Amino acid sequence: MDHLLNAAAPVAAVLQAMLYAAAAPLLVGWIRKVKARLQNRRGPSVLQPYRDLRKLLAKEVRVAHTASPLFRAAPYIVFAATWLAAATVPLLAVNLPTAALADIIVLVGLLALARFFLALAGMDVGTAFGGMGASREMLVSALAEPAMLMAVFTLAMTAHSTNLAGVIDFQLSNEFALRPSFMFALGGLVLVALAETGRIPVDNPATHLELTMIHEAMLLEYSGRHLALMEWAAQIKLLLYGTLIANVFFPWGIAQSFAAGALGMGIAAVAAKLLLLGAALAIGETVLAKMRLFRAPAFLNLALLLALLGLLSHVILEVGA
Amino acid sequence: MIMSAALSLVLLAVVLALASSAASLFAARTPTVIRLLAMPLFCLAGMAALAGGLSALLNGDAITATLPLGLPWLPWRVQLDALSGFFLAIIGVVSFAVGIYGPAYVRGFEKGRDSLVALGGFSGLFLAGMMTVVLAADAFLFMVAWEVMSLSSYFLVAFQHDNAANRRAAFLYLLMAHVGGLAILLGYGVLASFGDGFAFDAMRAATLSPAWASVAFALAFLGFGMKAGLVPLHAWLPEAHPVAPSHISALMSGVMLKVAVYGFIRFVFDLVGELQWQWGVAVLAIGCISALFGVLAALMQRDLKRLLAYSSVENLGIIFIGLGLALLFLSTGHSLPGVLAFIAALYHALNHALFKGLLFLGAGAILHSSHERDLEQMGGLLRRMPWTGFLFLVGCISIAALPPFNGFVSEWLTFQSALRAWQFDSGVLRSLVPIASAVLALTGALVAATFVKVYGVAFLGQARSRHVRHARAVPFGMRAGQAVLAALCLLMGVIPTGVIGALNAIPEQLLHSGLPQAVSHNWLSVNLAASNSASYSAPLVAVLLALIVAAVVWVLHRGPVRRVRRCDAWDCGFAPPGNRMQYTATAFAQPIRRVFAHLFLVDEAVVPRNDGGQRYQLTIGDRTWGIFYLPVARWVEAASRRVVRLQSGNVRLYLGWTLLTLLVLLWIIS
Amino acid sequence: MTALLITLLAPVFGAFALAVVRPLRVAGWLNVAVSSVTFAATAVLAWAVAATDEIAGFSFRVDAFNVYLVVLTAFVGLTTSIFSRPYMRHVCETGMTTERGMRIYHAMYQAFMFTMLLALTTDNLGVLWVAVEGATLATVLLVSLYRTPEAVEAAWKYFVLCGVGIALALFGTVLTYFAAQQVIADPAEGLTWSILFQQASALEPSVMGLAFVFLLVGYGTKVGLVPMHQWLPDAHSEGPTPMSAVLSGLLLNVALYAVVRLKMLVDGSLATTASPHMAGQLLMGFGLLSFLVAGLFLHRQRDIKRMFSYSSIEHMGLMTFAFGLGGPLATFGALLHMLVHSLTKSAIFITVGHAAHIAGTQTIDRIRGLIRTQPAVGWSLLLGVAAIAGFPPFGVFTSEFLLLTATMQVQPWLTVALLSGLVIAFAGLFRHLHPMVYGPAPEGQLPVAANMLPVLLHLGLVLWLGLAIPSFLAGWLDRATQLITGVHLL
Amino acid sequence: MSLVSLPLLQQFLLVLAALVLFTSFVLLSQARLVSAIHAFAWQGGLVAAVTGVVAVAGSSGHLYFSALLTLVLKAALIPWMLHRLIRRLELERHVESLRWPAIVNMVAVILVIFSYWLVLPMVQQELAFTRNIVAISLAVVLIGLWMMVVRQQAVAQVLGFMSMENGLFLAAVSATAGMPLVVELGVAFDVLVAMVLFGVFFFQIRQSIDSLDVDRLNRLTETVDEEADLEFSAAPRRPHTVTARPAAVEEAE
Repeated sequence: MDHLLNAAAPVAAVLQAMLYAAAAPLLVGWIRKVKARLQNRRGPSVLQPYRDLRKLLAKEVRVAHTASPLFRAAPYIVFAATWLAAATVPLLAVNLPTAALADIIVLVGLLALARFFLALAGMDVGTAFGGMGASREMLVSALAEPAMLMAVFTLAMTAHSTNLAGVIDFQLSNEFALRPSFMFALGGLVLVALAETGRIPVDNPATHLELTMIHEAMLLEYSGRHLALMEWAAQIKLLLYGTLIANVFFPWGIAQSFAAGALGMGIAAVAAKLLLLGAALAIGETVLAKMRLFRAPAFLNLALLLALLGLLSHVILEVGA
Repeated sequence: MIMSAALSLVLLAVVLALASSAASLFAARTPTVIRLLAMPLFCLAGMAALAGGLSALLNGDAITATLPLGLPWLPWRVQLDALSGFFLAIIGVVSFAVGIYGPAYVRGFEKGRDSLVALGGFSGLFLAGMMTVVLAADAFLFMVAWEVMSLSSYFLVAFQHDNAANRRAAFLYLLMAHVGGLAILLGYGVLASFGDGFAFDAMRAATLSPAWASVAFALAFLGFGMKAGLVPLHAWLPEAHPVAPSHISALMSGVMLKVAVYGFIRFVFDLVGELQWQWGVAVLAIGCISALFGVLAALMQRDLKRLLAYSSVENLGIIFIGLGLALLFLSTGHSLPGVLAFIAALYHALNHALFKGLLFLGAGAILHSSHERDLEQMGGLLRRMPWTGFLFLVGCISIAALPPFNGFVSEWLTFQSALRAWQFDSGVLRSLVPIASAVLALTGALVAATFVKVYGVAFLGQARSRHVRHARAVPFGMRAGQAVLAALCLLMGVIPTGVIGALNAIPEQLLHSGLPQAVSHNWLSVNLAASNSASYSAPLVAVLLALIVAAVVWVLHRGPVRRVRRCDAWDCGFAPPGNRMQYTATAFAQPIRRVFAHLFLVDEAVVPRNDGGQRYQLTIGDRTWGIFYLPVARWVEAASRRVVRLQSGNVRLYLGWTLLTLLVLLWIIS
Repeated sequence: MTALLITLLAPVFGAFALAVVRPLRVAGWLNVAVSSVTFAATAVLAWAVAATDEIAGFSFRVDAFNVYLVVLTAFVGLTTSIFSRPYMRHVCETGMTTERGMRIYHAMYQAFMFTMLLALTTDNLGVLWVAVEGATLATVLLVSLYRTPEAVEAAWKYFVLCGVGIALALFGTVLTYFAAQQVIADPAEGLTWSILFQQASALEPSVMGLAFVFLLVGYGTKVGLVPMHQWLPDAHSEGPTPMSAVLSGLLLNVALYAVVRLKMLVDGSLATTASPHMAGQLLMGFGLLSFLVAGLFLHRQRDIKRMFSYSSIEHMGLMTFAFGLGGPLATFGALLHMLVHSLTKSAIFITVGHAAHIAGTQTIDRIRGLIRTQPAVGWSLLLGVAAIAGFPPFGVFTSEFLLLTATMQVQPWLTVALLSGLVIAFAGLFRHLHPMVYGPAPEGQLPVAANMLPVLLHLGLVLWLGLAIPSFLAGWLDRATQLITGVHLL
Repeated sequence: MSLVSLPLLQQFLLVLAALVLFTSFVLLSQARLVSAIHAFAWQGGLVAAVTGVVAVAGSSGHLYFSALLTLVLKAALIPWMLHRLIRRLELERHVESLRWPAIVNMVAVILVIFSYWLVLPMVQQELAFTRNIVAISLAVVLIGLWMMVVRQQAVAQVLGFMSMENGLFLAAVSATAGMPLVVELGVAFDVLVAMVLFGVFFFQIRQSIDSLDVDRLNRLTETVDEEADLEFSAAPRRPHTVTARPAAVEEAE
């Protein structure tokens, strides 16, 4: 087992990373499909995002005169940071060497790195919309980050570990218990995820209506492979959050060894969870409407409140847990 | 043996600094002496301090010596242990970089009317003072060095004194420094009156009653907090730091504040003795307030150097959050997390010295080449001064606590120690500490926003004024000075294990308990306790990031099209954007300003401009003035207005006073 | 002994000589020469005292307590005479005073020095009184030297207030003599301090208490203790600047010296009564009051010389407080403070004289941009004020450090008052100082011929004392401490 | 000690002391300068007489000398100088009426009582009979000071000062049978010089404010009240100006 682990672990880690990159567009496609159905449209194929990416990669890149080198470097950095962050979230199996690479605080840090360059790229060309998008993105993230960390700390303080693998291990090894703290933390994390991945009601991924966009406003000036990388990174981020919610709160089914069967089981489990989540998100996006920017703080304060409640209920109700 | 060599190195550094200030006395006749002699000496002093401090930090125990100066029964004692060695290293590295940066920068003043003698002389004195504070082993020498540091930095703040605002800033600074100094003096007085004498050893030996210990702690917290610019004692900082010459601002923000931190650590963790958890709560609360208030205030600024100064307030807040956590854990007997928080605070002190120094040097470079401090006038500097732009970006990433740079490591450590809160017995602390960490998280995100604003407005986009459009790259020396710090920012971020291992010597010497070897011996990644509980492998993260970027670039550039065509910006099809259409710094901060408006005295107005257009006027006021400072000033004014009635001018009344005094005294004694 | 005689006779000779010497240039140099002779003599005297613990005889007595004050007096006298030579010439050229006025000035300058040295060296309380009164008489004409209405008014107030005060001091002396007669056979020795000091415990407490009140109010008026201080700013601001320098630097010290000598007697006599520390408590009260009130006065000054005279009041209050506090640490600090304060303050007044010449006025609002016009003057003023405000590495910091920590040990709660006083005074000084030294200079403002040597000497000495106290001085101060408190510090 | 038990000489002494006290009351309330000077001369003479009597009683040598000194200085020389001065200042006709004479005198009486109360412990020691006179002399000193407070005429103030000196002489004589000779001489010399200087100042004051009313010497005072600017109180608020931009104010509806 040991030598197998040593041999198989890096392979599994790389494989999982590749899987992230590969599966990200699929999740987006699935969500769009469900949405279209809910809106009584047939909608594009589930594979449409792949086609878009290929088309963009093949197109010529146009860069504004006023753009600086940073504008062209940013997409690569954003993509790399997001991907690396995703690679540290157990998708199929726990105990991957990537666990030692980074814990959840580092994960947040990497996402912040990506966001930092995204915002800078938005401001680079010097258009009004770019700056607007960057400013709003930073507002949303500033309010989302504490909520996210509070939710995560609730888990960490329960599991005495900030390492995702550690948290999941803790969940699996202890027998199942109904934890109010986890309930609150889950709620908070979901809201944060909606905000961070630019979904309705905070942002609308489909809009190009100037004054309401956040994420898209920063990508306005991009084209070709740069745009492709940015979009791809966004899709990976969505998948990342989905996996986070799915595997950390409902870890059952995830592979604890690198036996082929276990891994296959893991794939099936996570796929099922993600499909459910995606459908839920689609439903939410159809019933909800985007809110004004200055209602977003209230939304995120709710997230923070939930996370805080989770923490306090852990301290008060589950002492010694 | 080696330690005594270290001590002599450090003393040599002090002497060199004094020599540099002495050398610049000749600048009155030959201005070039600053550039050619004083600054190099300054640089050498930094180097010596760095070397001595590092060797003291790396090989353990403390060595003391006695100088032939001071009071007859209280000669000046110096002591070099791991703690002072570490802070000497901080002082040394920043002043080394400043020494490289300086010559080219002061050249700009050679034509000016401000006396270079003052600049060079007091710079050297300033450096010597800071190093002596860190070395002092008795209260008297400590206070002398402390006040020398304050006084010389005051003269540097007042350097360009033609501007009334600078004069007021200098006055405010000196006044508050004086108050702080006196508070510290009293704190030592308390310790000295319990132990016999002013030597630190005697104070360590003393045993205080908890009440008096708390008094001493309060005085020290007041004094050092005032120097460290903790809210609400920060009022002088955003006034004084920006108006000094930029390389001095770098020293003040990067190093002098650390000297205050050193003093606090020395006083509280070393001298007072028994720690009390209430102190921890106080420090933690003040730290949180400072961090949050500082970053919000920074976000609202449009003057680059003011913004950096406020961000210093925020960073000192983070350091004190770490110290507060350390106090909490240590006083409740949890040594491991306590040491962890302590090390986190030290680490952040180092990091802040590096990136804040770097950023101030960058601001100085902008000032040097475009004579502009106002963000609203900048823009597009990245293409005009690419090196400075690149190095400044490094600084921004580091200060925004993004991996794989150094700022992230210290924040990560702080979080980790805060997450040990489940070890507390009291549920109150268990729930308070995570809230502090939430504040820390919010702060981190806001810092990122702040520096996106700074970098995006200053270096990206297009120039917003003519003189910025004609900015040129700065001379090599200035770039080199920044490059040193930038390189260190990356280094400190990539090899955290080594740094932590070195820092571990300090708590082992000071608190007699260190981190278990598990933390430091694994070169690849920082693991606390078990490997799967919390881990961060900085080198791997850095390498992987680089690899992925390289791979993606490689893949994509083998694709069908690799041409890039330049065109006008699209901007949703509007007319090609002009530089007036860009988002300004004020506009960028507007959403967050709306959310946190009630913390400040914000007044916005759209006033008509004389050329018919309209002008959006915004004033950000600091509430602490109205709450803490003005009442005192008014009270003094009123009191003095009453008192001067004594001097009525009528000699008969004067005689009446004499008679009255006489009669009253006679009455009293019989 | 001969050194002592020369010390006392040189100024007398100088006074008579300068009263008749007409040409101004000669008078100026002669003044310097006489002062330097005096200083040399005091140096020899100090050497002798350093060798033998003390010199006594002919009802003179030079011990550790007053020897350093003697040297200080002669030194400040010398440096001030060096400063006053070109300064008074400038004054005379501007026609503010006449050639006759100049003769009075020089003669009275030496007469003043004589009274100071006599008051310090004598062992007889009666002679001490005569000398201090003589100091008033010698300086009062100088205060009104310029004959402006303000000057005359200031002189009148100075004369009347100090005359009254000193008269009360005489009454106290009479009472002391009365008390002495009960214990000392020979009436001729009834006022000899050293003998009284040996017999102190036998002196009748009730009488001595009464006497001390009169002496305190009397000499306290000279020290400038609130509320008898009103003469001080007037006299300082209206007299010629060298006069202000020696008044602040010397006269106040001597008066305080007298108070302390008498306190030693009273303490001895009251030691066995119900309130043994009565004298000390009175001193603390007066000192603290003067300290705080003067600090508040600083905030509302319009005349630069008045401002610094209030700062003198403040520091005298601090020393009085410290002497009242008692204890070796505080006493040592106070003795040191007497030294550094008079050095620094006379240096400041000398600089202020130049500043007033540059601006052509003493009004603070019209003195601007000194550093730009004449950096030497501006920086000296800035550094001098920094020194007087108690910033290291200047010696004032050392003494204030000792005073504060001593207070912390004896009366912790009074330190709060001391701190607030220090801060208030500091703010008061610097808020006026800043616009004067910094900022752009008004156009047409030209540098003046200034001899900064005295200032450099004084500040240099203060700096030296801040960095290290020479062993012989430390020895003297320590023996003086032992004399006053009965306890060695070292 | 009962009065009758005293020898006649000492009873005479007490009478003289009482007269000294009376003269200082006269001085206090005397409106005309010339007669005030006469009263002062009488006081000096009485003090000299007291000194002489004590000398006879105690038969101590140098007291005779100091009695003579007092007589010459206080009874003759100083009054004469004052006369010359006011003649040259044309003040012979000058009349200065007190504001509230009754109150002033009452205060003086209270001062007398107060000083007696102070001196009691000394007196009770039953040492020499002259002790009681100390109370008188202290009263004279205080009344002299009080006179300087209430009289706003420079010459009158000098008279008060001089009568304080008289009180001091009286105290010296009565309490301690005279100070050492050198001190006596020094004091006398100082008083003389002081008188000369006072003379000089009369003319200087007259020259500067052409009057001798000390209440008009009120140039030097701090109470002139103009708003001192609080340099350190001005809160740092930079006006912070950018041109209004749609994007910035957009969402703020």
